Amino acid sequence: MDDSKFWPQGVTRCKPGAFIAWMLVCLGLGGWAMLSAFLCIYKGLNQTNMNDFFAFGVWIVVDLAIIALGAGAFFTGFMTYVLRRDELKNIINAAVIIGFICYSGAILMLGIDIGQPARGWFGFWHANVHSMLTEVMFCITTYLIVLIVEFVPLVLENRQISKVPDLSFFAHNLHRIMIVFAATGTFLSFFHQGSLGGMYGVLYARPFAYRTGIVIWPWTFFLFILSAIASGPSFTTLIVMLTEKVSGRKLTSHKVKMMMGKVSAYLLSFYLVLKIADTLYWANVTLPKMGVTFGELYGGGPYGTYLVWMELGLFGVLPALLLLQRRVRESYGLLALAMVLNCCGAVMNRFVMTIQPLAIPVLPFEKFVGYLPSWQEWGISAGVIAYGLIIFSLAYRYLPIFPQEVELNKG
Amino acid sequence: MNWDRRAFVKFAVGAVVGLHASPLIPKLMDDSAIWTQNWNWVPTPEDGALAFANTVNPATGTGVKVRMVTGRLKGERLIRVEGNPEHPTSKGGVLPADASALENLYFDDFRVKTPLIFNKDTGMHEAVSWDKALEVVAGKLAELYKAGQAHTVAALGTEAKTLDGELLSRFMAALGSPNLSFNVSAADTLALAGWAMAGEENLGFDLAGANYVISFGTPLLEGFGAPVAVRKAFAGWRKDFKHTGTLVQVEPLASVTASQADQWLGCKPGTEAAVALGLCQVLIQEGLYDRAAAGAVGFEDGDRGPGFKTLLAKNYSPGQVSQISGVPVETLIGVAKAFAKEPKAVAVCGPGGGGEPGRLLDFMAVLALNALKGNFGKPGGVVVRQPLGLKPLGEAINHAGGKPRLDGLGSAKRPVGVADHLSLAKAALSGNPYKVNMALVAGGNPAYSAPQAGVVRDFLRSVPFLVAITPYLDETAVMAQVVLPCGTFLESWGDSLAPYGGAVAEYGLHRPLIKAYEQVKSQGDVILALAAKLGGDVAKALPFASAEAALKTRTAGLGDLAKLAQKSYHVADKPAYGSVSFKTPSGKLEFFSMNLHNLAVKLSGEGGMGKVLKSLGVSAEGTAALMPHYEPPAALAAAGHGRLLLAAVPSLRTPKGDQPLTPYMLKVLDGETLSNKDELVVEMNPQTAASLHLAEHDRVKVTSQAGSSDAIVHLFAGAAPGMVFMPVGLGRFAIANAYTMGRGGNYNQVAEATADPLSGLPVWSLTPVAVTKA
Amino acid sequence: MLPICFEWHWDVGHFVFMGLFYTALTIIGAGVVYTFMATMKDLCSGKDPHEHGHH
Amino acid sequence: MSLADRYSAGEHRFGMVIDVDKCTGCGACTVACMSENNVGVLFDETDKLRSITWMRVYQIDNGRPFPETQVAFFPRPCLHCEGSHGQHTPCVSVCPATATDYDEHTGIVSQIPTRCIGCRYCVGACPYHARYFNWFDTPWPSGLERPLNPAVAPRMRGVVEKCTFCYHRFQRAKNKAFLSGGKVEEMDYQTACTEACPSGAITFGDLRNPNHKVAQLAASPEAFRLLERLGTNNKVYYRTSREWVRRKADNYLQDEKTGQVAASQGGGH
Repeated sequence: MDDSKFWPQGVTRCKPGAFIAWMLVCLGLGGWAMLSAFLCIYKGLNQTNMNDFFAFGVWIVVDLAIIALGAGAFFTGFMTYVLRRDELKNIINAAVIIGFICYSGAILMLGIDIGQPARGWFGFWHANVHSMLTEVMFCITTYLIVLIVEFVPLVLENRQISKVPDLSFFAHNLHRIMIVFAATGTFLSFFHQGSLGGMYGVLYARPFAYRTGIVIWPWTFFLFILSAIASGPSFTTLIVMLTEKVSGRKLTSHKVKMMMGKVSAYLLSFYLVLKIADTLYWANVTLPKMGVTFGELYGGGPYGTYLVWMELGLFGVLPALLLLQRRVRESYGLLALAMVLNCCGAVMNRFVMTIQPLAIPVLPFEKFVGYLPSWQEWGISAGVIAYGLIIFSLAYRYLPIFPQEVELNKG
Repeated sequence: MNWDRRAFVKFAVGAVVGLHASPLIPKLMDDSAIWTQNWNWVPTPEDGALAFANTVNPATGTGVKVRMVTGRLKGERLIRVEGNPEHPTSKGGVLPADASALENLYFDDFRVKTPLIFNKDTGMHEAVSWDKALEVVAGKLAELYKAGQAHTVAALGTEAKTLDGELLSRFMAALGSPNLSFNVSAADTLALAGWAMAGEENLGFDLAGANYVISFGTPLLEGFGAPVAVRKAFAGWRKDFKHTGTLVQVEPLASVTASQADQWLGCKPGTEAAVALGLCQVLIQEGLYDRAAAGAVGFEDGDRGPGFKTLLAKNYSPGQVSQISGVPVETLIGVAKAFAKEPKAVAVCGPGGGGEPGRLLDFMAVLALNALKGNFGKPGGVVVRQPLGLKPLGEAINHAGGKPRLDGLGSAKRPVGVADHLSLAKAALSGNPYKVNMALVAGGNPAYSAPQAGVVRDFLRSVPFLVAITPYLDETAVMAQVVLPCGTFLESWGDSLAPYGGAVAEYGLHRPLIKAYEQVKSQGDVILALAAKLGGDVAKALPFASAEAALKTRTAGLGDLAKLAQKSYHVADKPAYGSVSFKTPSGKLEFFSMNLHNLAVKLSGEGGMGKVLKSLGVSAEGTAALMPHYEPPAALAAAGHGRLLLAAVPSLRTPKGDQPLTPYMLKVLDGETLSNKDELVVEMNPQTAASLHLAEHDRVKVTSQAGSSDAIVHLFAGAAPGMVFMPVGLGRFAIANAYTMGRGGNYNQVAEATADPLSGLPVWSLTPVAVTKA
Repeated sequence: MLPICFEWHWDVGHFVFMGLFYTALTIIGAGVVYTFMATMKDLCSGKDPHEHGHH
Repeated sequence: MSLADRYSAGEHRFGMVIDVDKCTGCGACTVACMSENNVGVLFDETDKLRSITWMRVYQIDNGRPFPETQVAFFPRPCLHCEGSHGQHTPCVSVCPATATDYDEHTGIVSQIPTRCIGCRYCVGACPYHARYFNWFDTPWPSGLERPLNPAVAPRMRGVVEKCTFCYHRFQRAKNKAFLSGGKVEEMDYQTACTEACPSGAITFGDLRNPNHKVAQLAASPEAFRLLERLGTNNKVYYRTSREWVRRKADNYLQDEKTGQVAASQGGGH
């Protein structure tokens, strides 16, 4: 079996056997996810360990995390097409695919997470425009359309598909007006990243989540945007680096990666300044008005203050300081490390904002309860990762997503 | 036209545009919206015309309204049990047991729907016709009767004085068996205490009229008399945020009553009577008692020996009582003074937490306190309830006199009191003087609810032929050779009498409101059908065509039965206030009970009275023995040395006695009662637990001489040290259903019953137990 | 989502929210339609699809 | 601020006053509510994190040693919050599908289970845990479907439900009033729990109507609300004369005095 005629022009890929074996591993994870999804839909959400205290569980954490990390797509697109940073064209394709994976994956997950999947469209039809979640639903779906539109020309550029003149023209024409889509996507993405943060910030009866803000937007609205665009480019770069390590081929020049790192560095630093200011204001002004202290909120069970040090220190200030230094960015390994820390920070922030507000009881006479996801919840979460691996592996194998690849691997 | 690529694209674009212009997409969305609401396993209750009917729940004494709906397809069904706002004592309130009564009615898993006969070969009960079932039961009775063994038939009823109880009593008397027992309750003890001190068995406490109430160890707000009526009185003391009544609770647990009380005297277990006597002594030493009480028999010293006043001063000074009970001296003095100062004040005694009848001497101590307060017949005091004027069911035919009772009631062994299941079971198990060949359980579930249920269950299992007349396939019914289905109160004729402690004459009537199961009959009808089948004197003693006809005779003095049944209750307007004419031998109130004294004399002759009283469990000597005094409960002596005292946690969230635990009631239990799906939770003081090296949620085994139960520990600072508190009403193992079966353990299984001094009634409020890590 | 739904109010919230939503949809839709038209035009003009090269 | 002024304009503002010093925690309100609203029973009801109890009775204690221990009960229906400015209920404002709404006429927070998509955002938004998700298909074993109340539809799995102040009773009362040409009187519309309570601990009525008892009682200085400081501005008042009970009803900093702290700006944006 030889699939080399489908490979992008002028590159080599691993043997079909190895690729199939890899796909089987991913499909195995996918099978676990399918079984979990079947149980959750057939038997209901009692298959999870969520309950009325933990109305949101690991799925929402994963959802929020991948949407944050997928923000590389819109922000790289924004920089490439709107700000005209042409060198980023070398990584924009990968960013778009990762974005597509993250957003479509998140929507698939949400389809299982809601108790009545067949009614998912009620959120559009009977939209409550005052809900941050409505905004998220509208923007994510619309942005997914944008991502599909951005993804389609990449698919059409496959060596065999592009032989069909209609499709080739279509892809070319889409590319020509990509700035329109990139700009729309930026607008949509910007808002829903914010709205995801807003979702928690508006919970004014949940002291852990509640934040003051401006007009209708709580501070988390802006913080979520910032942390997403700070970590998104890092994540995109990390995936590219990972692909390089796995395939043993150079895919983008280090300059591109350094640029992504620099973008992350500045955004992360800006984010941290605001986040720390927000945390201080929240702990010293917002909380006391509600009769709650910072210590109480970080005092229960496994949710201690170490979480703050980890989120803001180890996964915040440290990667920011690292990325800000040119020497670090120049080193492949250190850059990767700093980016990993940066992404962990985003994931951790989403975890803390999702699980902890629910874990900390608000009524003084209620008790703290714990939550550990069930295997079905892990299954679906793993499935989304498997889904991402499959899509990205296929895309890497068959689509010309790295313009520099041929040149960098000459000789 | 050429079908080329361009045509195809045009066609595809046209199709997409066309589809969007058509109503297909909105239609599909609409359909899917409707489809998401069609979950065919979610039932759709059928609507129909609404109607209401009054009735009284005999298990709770609550006057209720039943809401019913008449549907076109599924027919008439009852949909709710609500309070009846017109009912004079329950005034629209309900209990969980009332509000979930329809689950007892309708839950198929609970019910016996047809007569059943046990098939030895298959080990299962099989449905048979009424004719067949009655033939088998009557045949067995006739066989024993003919063999001169009628006295070896025992019957276990629920309440003696209801219609069902009367019918059963007449049946057994005419058949010729003296072995009939009923559930015992605090009403029996109060009747005895009233008889001993006031010659009056029909006493009540005017809670609604009082504004200072001291409750001695009673679960006043958790199952006292008709619980709704009691709480309506309580609500009166807290009306519109205004505090018009004071409640003082004496008991060893921070129970609901103790917490809602204005003052809680956390005493040592079993010492409530000592506290009552201590208060008596304070009233006397402070000169705050009713001077009329001084004229009562036995108050002052006399020929027979020292009087009540002297004994109080000698044994129950505040210091001594504080020593006994652990209640501080100042508290005792403060409460006594407040009690004396309040014009409408009453002290109440009542059942223990597990529904036990209470201790006669404790009740007498509380009556003595009321006597010193001088509140007999006064508003907010102890009142004599008006007689109901129920008519007897005709001339009694008694063939039971020939043989001695198994439980020895009426003999020197047990001169006073009433028959109870446990004494019957113990005697029958011993086979002395004869064995029981057949037992008839009517309406109740003694294998679960009787004190020391294990003994009663052993007895019923040992009986060669057991018949259960019951609505439920419960712990008793599963052992029976024949099960005869009778209705719940919603589907049958029956009545209920004034609840314990109530201040007014009260009578409740229930009638069939629905025929939920074709074959189910009123319990009275089953007894009557059995009598008719037997014929002879038994049929003559029960000459009624139906339970309804018997009720008609019984309630002739209360007006037209149909009208009474519609209304469902007869309640006197207000308590019978006014001076009480004591029906004691002396015609006066008696601190020294002449009734008891005469009885003791009769049994022994003057000289040996001390010995007789000793054998009845009274340790006090001289005149004190027949006066209100404090006898430490037997369990206290056995406690200590690593053994704890077991007591019940009363709750209205579990049903009383014979009723099944409904799914709704199970649902309202919190984690301090039942945990981890099916584990019973017992409460202990943290210090006590620590001394046994037990921590929160440890699994333990609570073992007494009577039995044991697994449980998990919950630490509760409000529990008295040295004790362990267990919820009641759980541990059902017979009714096979997914909700209540096997949840928790049965308190009655662990609690050990002892004979109360003088009354001989079983009491099981305190049991020495070992609590060990499981 | 549409003014025919009963929860629709003619208020600022709906104007802003739905306005932006439909604007975005319109832009995306217009972009896609434009691409289709341009493709049709390119096809009709008989250009060589590969002369643009790749990006 | 006077009682009526706490809430936005509207014909009625239905609410409750629960006297904690009267409540004996018997659970009659819970059972009456379940039988009125067709709330089912799961096979394991000890798992209170998934059990549906529109009216839940919380037991609290003062934590003092024997014999100074006291327990008390907080019966907790849905509190029908309004928020600091009209209709800014924590849950209503977040529902994406308008499956829950704040009724401008009655102040009742409605719930439309057939509209609910089951995202549970509202469950997370409610600090009182008054909202319940149907994790399971409610079992109605043979016979137990017979006493279902036709006025309330049983819910399906995967949707959120909660106390509606027996809204169907209000509709019935309105119909009755319409037919007889009168108005809905105080006693025409009472919730199932209010009726059932044997201690009379619950008073229900229109907080806006000064003739209604609930309005008089809610104006008492001893009346307070759960988590009042968060600014949920709800319509279920409690009352106690015991300081420790009142302190358990809200969060306080150590140096703050019970009941003397203003509501924060919460919900004010």
